[in-house]
Amino acid sequence: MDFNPSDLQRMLLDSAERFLADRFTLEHRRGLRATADGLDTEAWSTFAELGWLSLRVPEALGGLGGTMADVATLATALGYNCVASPFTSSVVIAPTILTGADQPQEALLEAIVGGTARVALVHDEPGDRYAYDKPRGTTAALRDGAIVLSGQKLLAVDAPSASHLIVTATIDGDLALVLVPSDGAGIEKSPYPLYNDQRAADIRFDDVAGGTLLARGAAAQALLTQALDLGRIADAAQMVGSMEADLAICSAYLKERQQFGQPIGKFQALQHIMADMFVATHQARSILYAAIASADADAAPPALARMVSLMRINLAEAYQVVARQAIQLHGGYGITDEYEVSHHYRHQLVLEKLYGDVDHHQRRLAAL
Amino acid sequence: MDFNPSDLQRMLLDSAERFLADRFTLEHRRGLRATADGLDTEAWSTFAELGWLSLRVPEALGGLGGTMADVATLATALGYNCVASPFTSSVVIAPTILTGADQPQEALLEAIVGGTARVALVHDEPGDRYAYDKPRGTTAALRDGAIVLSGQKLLAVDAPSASHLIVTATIDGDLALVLVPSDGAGIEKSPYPLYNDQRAADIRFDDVAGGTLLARGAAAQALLTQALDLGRIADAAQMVGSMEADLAICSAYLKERQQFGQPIGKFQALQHIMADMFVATHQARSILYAAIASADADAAPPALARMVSLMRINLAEAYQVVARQAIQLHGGYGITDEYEVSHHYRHQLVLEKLYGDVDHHQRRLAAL
Amino acid sequence: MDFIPDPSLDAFRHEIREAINADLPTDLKEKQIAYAGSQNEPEDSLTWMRILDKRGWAVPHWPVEHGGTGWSPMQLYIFNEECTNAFAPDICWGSSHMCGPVIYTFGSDAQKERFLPEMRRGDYYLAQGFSEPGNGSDLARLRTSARREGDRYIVNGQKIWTSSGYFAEWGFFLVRTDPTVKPQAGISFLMIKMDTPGITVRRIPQLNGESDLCEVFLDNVEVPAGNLIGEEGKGWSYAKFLLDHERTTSSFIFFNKREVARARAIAEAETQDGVPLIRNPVFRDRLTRLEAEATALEWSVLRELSKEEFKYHPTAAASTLKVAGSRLQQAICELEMDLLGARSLRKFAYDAHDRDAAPLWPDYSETVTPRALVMRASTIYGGTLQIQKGIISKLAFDL
Amino acid sequence: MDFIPDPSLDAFRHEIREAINADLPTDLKEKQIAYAGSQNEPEDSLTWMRILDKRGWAVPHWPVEHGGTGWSPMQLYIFNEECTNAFAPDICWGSSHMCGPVIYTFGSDAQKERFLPEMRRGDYYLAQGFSEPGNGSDLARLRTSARREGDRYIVNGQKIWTSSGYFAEWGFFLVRTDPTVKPQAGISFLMIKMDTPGITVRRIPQLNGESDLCEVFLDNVEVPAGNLIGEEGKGWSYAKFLLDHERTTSSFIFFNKREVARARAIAEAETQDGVPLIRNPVFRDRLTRLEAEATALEWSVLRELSKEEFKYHPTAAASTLKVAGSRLQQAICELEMDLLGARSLRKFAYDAHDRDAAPLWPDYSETVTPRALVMRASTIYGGTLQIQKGIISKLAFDL
Repeated sequence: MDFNPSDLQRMLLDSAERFLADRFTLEHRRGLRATADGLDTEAWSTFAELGWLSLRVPEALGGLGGTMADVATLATALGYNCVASPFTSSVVIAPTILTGADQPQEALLEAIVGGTARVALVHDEPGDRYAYDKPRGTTAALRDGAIVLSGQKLLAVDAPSASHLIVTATIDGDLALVLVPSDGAGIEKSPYPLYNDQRAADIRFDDVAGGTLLARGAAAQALLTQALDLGRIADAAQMVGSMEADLAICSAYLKERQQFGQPIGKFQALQHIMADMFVATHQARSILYAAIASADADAAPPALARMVSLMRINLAEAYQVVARQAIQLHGGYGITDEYEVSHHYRHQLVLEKLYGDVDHHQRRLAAL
Repeated sequence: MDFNPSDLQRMLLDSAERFLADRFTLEHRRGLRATADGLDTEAWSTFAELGWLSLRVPEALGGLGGTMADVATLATALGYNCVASPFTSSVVIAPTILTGADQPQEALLEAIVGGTARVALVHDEPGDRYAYDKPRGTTAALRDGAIVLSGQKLLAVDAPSASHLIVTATIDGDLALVLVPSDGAGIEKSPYPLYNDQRAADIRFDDVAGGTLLARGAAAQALLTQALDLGRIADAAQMVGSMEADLAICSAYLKERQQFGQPIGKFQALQHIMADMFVATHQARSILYAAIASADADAAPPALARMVSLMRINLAEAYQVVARQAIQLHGGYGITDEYEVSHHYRHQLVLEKLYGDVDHHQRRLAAL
Repeated sequence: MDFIPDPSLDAFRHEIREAINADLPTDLKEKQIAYAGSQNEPEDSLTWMRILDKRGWAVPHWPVEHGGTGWSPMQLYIFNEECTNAFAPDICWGSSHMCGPVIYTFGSDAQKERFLPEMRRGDYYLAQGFSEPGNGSDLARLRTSARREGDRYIVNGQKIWTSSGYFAEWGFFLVRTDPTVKPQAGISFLMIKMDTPGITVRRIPQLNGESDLCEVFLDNVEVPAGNLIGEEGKGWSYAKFLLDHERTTSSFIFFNKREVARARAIAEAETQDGVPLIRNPVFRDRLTRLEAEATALEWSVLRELSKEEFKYHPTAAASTLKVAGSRLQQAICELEMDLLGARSLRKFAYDAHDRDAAPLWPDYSETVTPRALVMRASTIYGGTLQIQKGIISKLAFDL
Repeated sequence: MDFIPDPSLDAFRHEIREAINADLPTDLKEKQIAYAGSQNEPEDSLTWMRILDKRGWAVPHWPVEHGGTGWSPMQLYIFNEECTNAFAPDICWGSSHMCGPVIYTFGSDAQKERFLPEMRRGDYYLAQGFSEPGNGSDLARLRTSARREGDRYIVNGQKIWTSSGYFAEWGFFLVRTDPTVKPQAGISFLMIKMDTPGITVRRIPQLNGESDLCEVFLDNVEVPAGNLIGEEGKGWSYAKFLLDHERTTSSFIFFNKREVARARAIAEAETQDGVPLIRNPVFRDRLTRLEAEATALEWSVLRELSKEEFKYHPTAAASTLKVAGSRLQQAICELEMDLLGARSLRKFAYDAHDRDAAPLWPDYSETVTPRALVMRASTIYGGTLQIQKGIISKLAFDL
């Protein structure tokens, strides 16, 4: 075992730390709220140039064929800089599905790698609560040999800036994964921001034609589960990075901020809060490694599922200690929009609740 | 509303504080471990002389007819002095049942008041987990007009020093409450101490004759529930008293104990632990009052049940903060048998788990 | 001990409830429901004070001679609970609970006459100017200066966390009038009109979209010397008087009870595979623990109101209410977010009138998270959790 | 990063497991199962060391020239895990992990020759004499004095928390040899035979019935000067060397993994209305959280063993393992007690051979609570939780 970065990882980390810290300042991120789809288009092109978008595309299809350890290295840097982006959707979830589809979607993968396409997963429906193995109300019907999609979707993360959508639907009682361009006729998106300024949309499909059936039945379910589990790891890595940023920000603040005639970091009660945050963050990174190890060893799906769910349960507790106390340590400034800690808090809050909360992962573990 | 002690309560408190602190020293309590049944017989006679044993016996039957507020006043003092005794059994649970029986048991109540009789409730059976409304495996059969008891009981608290037992049993499919002398033929007791040195016993009944049917069916169930709820309040009051003792013991210790050149009470981290203990204890006393109010207002059984269960849930959390941290604040001394805090910890641990744990009370609340 | 409440209070409660039902305008109520206690628009506070004033109830806790009702602590408790349960707006706390009491206790007759009726009637909003950047919990380091020049003070400095500062007509400020004496002794309590030249107000964007808290910059602001309340140099003791004045408010008991009931309603409305989450034992248990804690808190408040003989310093009890109440506020919000799961993540426009209709989303999804986010502040303002624990360990245990 | 374990370790693990299975006497194993990790009788430790020594495995982590195996950190990890999982007794920690390393690092050749083989072979038990009444976490206040008189030291003082002090043949003591220099500089490391006249040992009764910890009273105890290890006045740095020597032990990772599995087994065995408690979502969720925490802890240990580049001071990581490991130990025990409910309350005789047969009671009801009670100490010994947090905030953040 080797816990130190490989050459590729060191390269990823170096480029990420330089580029992200320079570009994604607090002001820049707040500025992105005014954009239509929340995307920093220019930065996304840089992501492409730096090779980040090709990480999970197999070498045979023109990608880097990187490991989840590679992905996590980068995702940690994104989290550290509190960058809310379609990274997990387009770099992890979509490539997993598009590569594993009955017909691998080479052209689209190439476009993702080039930064010209972004793909969002469109799964949730009204009444759902993390329903990843329940039949879909959205239907995919075959009409004249073509797929026609109809139904109401909710909370499709990263859909507003996506060029393509992977839609879960029911086809003849089976689960189907259907790929459609996001601007097709009959698609009505209602976009909105999440609390970390990532974007999502409710989407209505009215007889939407032109879809591609990527997989169906058990294969589709397996592919969806795998993509989600890898996505959960990428999000967890972002959470860990964000928690580590909280440690750096808070320890600096405690030294700088004076109260009662001394830096507040001299107060033992606050020192012990920092220690609790450190322990939680350290343990969080450790269990992230456990999940990465499971993914990169191509563990059997139930073993991967178990490790991912354990990780998410642990992280959900850890971020509460870290992100909440980070605000507390900042006093009134912590709840303003003008200090980093409230941004990290909201970012972690979102990452914790996407693709399954603690209750979901507990239920999943019980059913394994 | 008046939260201050009445004259009777002030009298109870004064006599209790004087007598208990003098007699129930740590050494005395440790000495009682060597006795056969754990009972301080002499002290129990004093309890009788001070009128404590008559608190819940109605005035018409020769008792004081006191309120649960009166009981709690005394129970708090018992807890403060870490006195593990058959108080709750003989002063609260048994009088409730004996008074409410189809035929009130006046002679036995008189003997309880006089300190010559003690009565234990014998309910649990193998396989039970707080099964207070499930059919009993122990049977009560009518043979020649007399009740005959048979069955195996477990964990009958206070039974070793009891003169009489109130046994729950099934009679023709109904719940029965049967009173038997504890030394009757066919009764085999296996006594043992609990961790607070209170005694309990597993008891086997083999065709035990001579029992008195106190109540059966719905009336028996209602009486059992009421007796348990009042007993839970008495035990909760003991817990609160014990927690308050922890506050006093620990705050004194923090001033006395030196480390790194100053009293350890100067360390902010320990001050904040004491503050957490204070908040938990204060809130615990408050919710104890809520339950007492419900009991003394003769609230409908479900309303009383709800308040008692909420109280027990709150106390189970509170004692964890208080009793565990009391040990932590004492360092190594905290885990010896020679310092008070480990005794209070064990006492609270026992009181928390008798007559229903958090899981039981959560289930009960959900079913109300 | 006698825990049976005075039965006459039932009739009182009924009277209050009927009156509020009759008086509270529907639009105000609906706005409060939409904000679910996370926001209170200051103009609504004034509107509601004006309405209450017609019954003489705008400042019921004030002395009768200044427009109070003479109600007992339990009657005040019931009144406040009924207002909260009816989703009435808050009243202007700066006038009713802070500046008002200081003026009727320490002000001159002229000041009483000048300010108290206007405050009571809700003529304008009062902003608090106590905190400064960099001295959150440490008033002794207060730096805003007021230099006496003839019949005026010249005020320079900066205040922060001033609620509704952008809206207030008057502010009450702690200022340093004497830099030469020991820090606590040189502070004075000054009324300043917010439109005085030299005052700039900046609204601070908060993490939940709200921006009610403000920074107030004072640049050579000229204030008539007659605006000094009480004695020069006594501002510190007036501020302490304020903190000791109200012992139970910081429990937020009414909001806590209302919110815990809302959490139960959400748990009944939200489903998993068609089963309400209230039947999920894990969520149910969390909720029940909070209901138990709210019950304990309520009885802690009743103990305080009923003047229980208390063997510790009373301020230790007040800080206990603050610690328990603020933690409970946070825990309830956290549960509500967790019940909503991913649907708690959507950021709706903060202002109710800017929100788009979202028919696929329940109303509470618009309000749960803004409230939860801003409630991180409940363990910060009015003395952080850490400050409260310090007070408790000092006053209860002399540590 | 490469998280795939070296596949050759599988064969190593297999070899170890087979050997332990073959060597571990059934009675020792059963006693360990009966105590469930809450107790370890010192004679069993010696027995087990003697058995291991036949394979050369008694002190595998020692340098090869003193009888170590030369195994890699991962091999040592596997060896220790297999011993724990087989319910082997602990070895004598005082010799293997404390006194031994000090002697082979700082001792003279004569001392190495004299002590190391005996320790390795388990010839006797070694007791630790560091703590004193009143200076739990503050070794600088150490008061036990050793006055040099000719070729002897005269030792006076009192030690506490000496594990198995009543049984040990030798003890290694920190004593003050020079009261005139600054506190840390006057401390020396002295070997003392426990049967030397003037030594009295008192066993301290603990809250769970155990009494392995002792007080050691030293009254004019004459110790040959040759028993000084290393240099006079360097005892403090040797003690620090010990604390820094072992970074992962305090995680108790093997016990934590074994115990969390036992908690699951109890949750499967205990029932409510015939349904195993593992299907009660509230208990199940608590258990799963602990399984997750144990997984995190295991990988934290692996990070430490694999020499991860760590941007913080390594002792901050060691303290993190201690904080997380000790909390986990407590949380698992608490869950086990809660699973048992009221049946956790029965006090069985502490010594396994004194226990009455209790056919109505499952075996684990005899062991859960004694372990839970004594585990309150896991956040106390070896530097309290508060001390660990202080270390972390200082070394990780320079606070």
